[in-house]
Amino acid sequence: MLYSKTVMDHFKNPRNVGIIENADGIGEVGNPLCGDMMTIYLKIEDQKIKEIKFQTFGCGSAIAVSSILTELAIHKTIEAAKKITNKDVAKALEGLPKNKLHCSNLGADALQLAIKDYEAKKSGKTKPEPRRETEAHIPMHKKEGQKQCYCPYCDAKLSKKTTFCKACQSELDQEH
Amino acid sequence: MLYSKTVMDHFKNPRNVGIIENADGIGEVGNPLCGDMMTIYLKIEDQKIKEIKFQTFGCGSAIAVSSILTELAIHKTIEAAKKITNKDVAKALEGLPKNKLHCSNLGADALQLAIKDYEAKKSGKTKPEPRRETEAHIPMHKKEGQKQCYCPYCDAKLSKKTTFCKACQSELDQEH
Amino acid sequence: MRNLIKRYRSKTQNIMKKINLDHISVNPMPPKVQDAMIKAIKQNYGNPSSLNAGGEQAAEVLENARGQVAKLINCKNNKEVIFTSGGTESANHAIKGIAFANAEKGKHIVTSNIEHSSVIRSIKRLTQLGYKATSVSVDKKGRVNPKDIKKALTDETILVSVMHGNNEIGTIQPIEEIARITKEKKIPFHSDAANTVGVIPIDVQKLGADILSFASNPYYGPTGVGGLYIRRGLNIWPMLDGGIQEKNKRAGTENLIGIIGMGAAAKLAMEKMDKRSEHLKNLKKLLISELPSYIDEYIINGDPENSLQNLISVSVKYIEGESILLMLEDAGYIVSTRSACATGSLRASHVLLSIGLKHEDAQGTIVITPGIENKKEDIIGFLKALKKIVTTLREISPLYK
Amino acid sequence: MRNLIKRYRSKTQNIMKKINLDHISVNPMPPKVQDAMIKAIKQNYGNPSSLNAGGEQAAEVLENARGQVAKLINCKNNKEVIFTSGGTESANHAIKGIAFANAEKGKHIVTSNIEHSSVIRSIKRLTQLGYKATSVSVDKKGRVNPKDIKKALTDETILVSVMHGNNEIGTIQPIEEIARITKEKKIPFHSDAANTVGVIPIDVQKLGADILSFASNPYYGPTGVGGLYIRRGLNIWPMLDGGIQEKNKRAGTENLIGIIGMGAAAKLAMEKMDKRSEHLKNLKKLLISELPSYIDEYIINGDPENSLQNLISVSVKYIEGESILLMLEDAGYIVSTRSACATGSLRASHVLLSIGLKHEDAQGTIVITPGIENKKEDIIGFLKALKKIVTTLREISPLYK
Ligand SMILES: Cc1ncc(COP(=O)(O)O)c(C=O)c1O
Ligand SMILES: Cc1ncc(COP(=O)(O)O)c(C=O)c1O
Ligand code: FES
Ligand code: FES
Repeated sequence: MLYSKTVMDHFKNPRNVGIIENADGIGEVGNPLCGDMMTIYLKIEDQKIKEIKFQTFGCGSAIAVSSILTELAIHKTIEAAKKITNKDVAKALEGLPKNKLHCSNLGADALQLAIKDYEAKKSGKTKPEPRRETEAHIPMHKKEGQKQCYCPYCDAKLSKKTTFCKACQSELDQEH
Repeated sequence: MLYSKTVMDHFKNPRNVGIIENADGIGEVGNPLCGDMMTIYLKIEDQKIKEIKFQTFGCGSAIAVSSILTELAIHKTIEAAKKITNKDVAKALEGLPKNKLHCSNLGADALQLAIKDYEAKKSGKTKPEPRRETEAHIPMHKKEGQKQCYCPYCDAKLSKKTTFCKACQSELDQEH
Repeated sequence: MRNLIKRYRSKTQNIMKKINLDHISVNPMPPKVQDAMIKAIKQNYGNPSSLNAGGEQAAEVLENARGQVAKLINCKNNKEVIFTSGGTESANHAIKGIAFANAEKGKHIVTSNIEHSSVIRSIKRLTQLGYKATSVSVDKKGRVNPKDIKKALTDETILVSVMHGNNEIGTIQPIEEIARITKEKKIPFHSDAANTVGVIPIDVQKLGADILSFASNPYYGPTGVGGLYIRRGLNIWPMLDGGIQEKNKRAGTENLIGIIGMGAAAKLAMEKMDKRSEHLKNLKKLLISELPSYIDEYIINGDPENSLQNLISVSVKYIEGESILLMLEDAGYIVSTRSACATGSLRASHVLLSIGLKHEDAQGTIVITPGIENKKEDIIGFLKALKKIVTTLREISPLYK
Repeated sequence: MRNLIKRYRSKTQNIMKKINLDHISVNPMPPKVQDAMIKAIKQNYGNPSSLNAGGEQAAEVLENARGQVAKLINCKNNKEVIFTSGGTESANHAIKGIAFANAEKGKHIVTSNIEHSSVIRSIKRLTQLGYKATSVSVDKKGRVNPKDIKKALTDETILVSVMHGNNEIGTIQPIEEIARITKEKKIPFHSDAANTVGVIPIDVQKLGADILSFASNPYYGPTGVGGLYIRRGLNIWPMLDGGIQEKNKRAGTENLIGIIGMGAAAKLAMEKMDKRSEHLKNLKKLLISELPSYIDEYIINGDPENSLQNLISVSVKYIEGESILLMLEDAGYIVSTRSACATGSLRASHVLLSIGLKHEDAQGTIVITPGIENKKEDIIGFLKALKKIVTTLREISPLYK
């Protein structure tokens, strides 16, 4: 799989790597299957993201996603940062390979969790559970409005409820 | 399939081609499956083959078999000619490809039939029926003493009674 | 066996000097195809599935070849084309893949009497696994009547397989009409197009078959490489399970060198199709119109209207094909024969019997397949040689006069 | 997908200058193999099945290649070797062919947890057709215990399939001991020897498996060509039905150019096996002995005693394989990884999980497969690059300290 120049740039020279001690918000996501783990640390001032850092265990794309995410988020207001989606991340990276798109969800999810953590802390609530299963793994064939599902691996027609493609023998319970 | 020099010589310059008018013995054999047809004409004098001619519709090997057969038989006594087998024919031709060995049976059979025809005529009996099914087509796996049969096409183990190789899907009722 | 027998053909005999009129057995690769393959060999490409730069480059040339092949059949979506190890694998894959994938719906297959052995024996194989098959007959020209296909369909039918251009008599089948029927009944339709893809213009949209099997050699690519057009969404299992190559439809590290050759040949075939066609049509016309001046008592098999331009099947009465073939080779001309004697099995050709040929006539059948490098002189020279040989062999034959 | 993304790698970047330590993905063909194939291309051989002189010549080179391959596995009867389109076809053919042919006897298959996907998915495919499979586990070194195979056998067992050399961790299985068991029980035994044939000395008599699948590329032949050793009399169906090529065991016009390459590579592998082995063993020893001087906290996977000499699997803790691989490539070194992230499926390697690796550790696995052209400097250079990269990535990792 091939990455864009931007992905490679952020992968090789990741911005904002590290930990913020006494962070105002921490978001931690992980996918037990592929093994990605990402932690986002926030420092908030005046409802704005003053500082953001990350630590990532994962593929080149996951690292690049983390890095660009921090650049997208920094200096934004909380409200603006809440609107950052996986699509924004992927777009900022000039695209991601299809089977790597979920790495962008990971980044967006981690950021949103960190913001929630900040808001929870502020309002005295308990910190949200780290999420181990991200939206990346909601089967795509559950998409609304889609009439006919095709196997993402081999293009065979699928019934909506199946979790196994009998043609190419792929499990469909994840990432498709 | 490749023929020996001798086969090609006899195929290209067949000896004793033709018909003997008022022959003393005529032997005609044919195989309805591969379509070979061979007719042997004999002129007998003093219990010896004075003249022998053939006509053949068939492959290169069938023509060469006919030709060499006439050379093997000519001038022989009836008793000696009766002993000419398919093996003698194949040997005289310096070998035949495995799937062409049955063409040599054809020649030997035609000669024997012609001799029988001569003997029958002499003793006033009716002429034997032309044979349409030659010994070539007795399945080889019926050979005595052979413990395990293998498919002649694909080497799979066969039970003795089968007429179909389930492995390579070949019919075994003929020429094997 | 070959080693056991003293060779008739001396090693010094130059086989290159023979006139090849047997292109159906193998087409020689033109320089452009050779060069593409030689370049590929020297390049030592990476593995298209690898994540590194060498793999990327390999994937690129692989996809380039796929595009060239897709174009040849006017397929707009390159993903609908996969590479295989030849026409045989393609046909096996199509037939068995559809049969297995649709077993729940039924186990009945409809085919024709004149298919290639890769189709016949794939279907025969399935009958060993509980499938049933109906084989429709053809007319004297070797054409399937689409109405017969329609009649043969049952509620259990899960596959129709009818070839495009026949390899023994050249007859081209009414695929479009059959496709109209199968589409209406929603039954997958496979056509073995090994003899037409790259040879005559093909448009998979117009043709209408759901799955098309083909090979690279018929259009002057390497042997042992083929392709399958699989319409998107077709319910089919792979033949080869394993890695995720070919979009999960055909596992195994790719024969990249062969595929590059197939792609180059496809490109060339696109460019030259009209010119090649015209040339071959002329040679065929010449042969057929001149034949009566050289021999008598023969049959030209197939359909004069719907026929491959590069194949002429002639049954010469009273003599046998292998003999003709051997004598022709001796005279410097290579053809092939459909005589039973020449095959291992000694059975008469099912195609020739299907079009109603008598057994003896089937035995005398030679198949002449001129190629793009043949000239008019080759045809005339062939006819002259044939004339002599027919006379000689008829003299030996008990069937003649 | 590849086309949609702007390429990071500039076209001018010379990929040849990179040090290739990923020979498991594809081995480059040495000049002698290349030359044999180029010669074959220029020759435009006939069809080995044709009755003419061109066909005879083609059949001769085909049989010559078969002899070369048979010799490589010390098979005395060339007819026991057939050519296929690669390791995947060979494994599919072996497994499905035996399963179908012996269905009347039973439908149970015994295999191991660490097989290649071509074996796993062939067996999985059969389970869709009513077959049952038992997969035995391996020890921490990745070895199958023959006793476990014995225990798994039932009266219904019609096939045992255990690979020879593993492609992820290099462990070599006790095939001879397993063969003793299957022979006693008269159960056909298939071994996927794609990584060992041509790489280490193989004697099919001694090894004892009834059917052996292999490919040409692992011993520096072309990709997309493979072979099957089928012991005489083994009850097996072909995969590809059709013509009578390969002694009726594998239909389809032969990929003669590829086969000639495979033969040439086999000849070369025979001649050079000792030299190659020694060289690769030295490189492996160097890498393993030097590794601790460069990085810490890693696991070397596999069995130190029974292992492929050309494969080293290292799991680097706290970091992920694809990242390592990308950075290594940037530093000029090509390796492969078994991290889930790098594969389409995002599943952790079944082999690494089978030997008891934790998920995070499996994620950090790189597979280093030196080739005959690598030098000691390549290994040292790789280690230096690795050291830097491990430090960088661990800095980013939330798992490290
Ligand atoms: C009609 C037809 N189908 C299939 C094939 C098989 O192709 P291949 O020999 O490339 O496997 C052929 C080859 O002669 C053919 O003529
Ligand atoms: C153990 C094993 N078996 C089978 C194969 C499949 O071989 P091919 O890719 O040639 O089809 C491979 C290839 O990587 C392998 O390593
Ligand atoms: S005459 Fe038919 S095979 Fe010899
Ligand atoms: S981090 Fe696992 S695929 Fe991206």
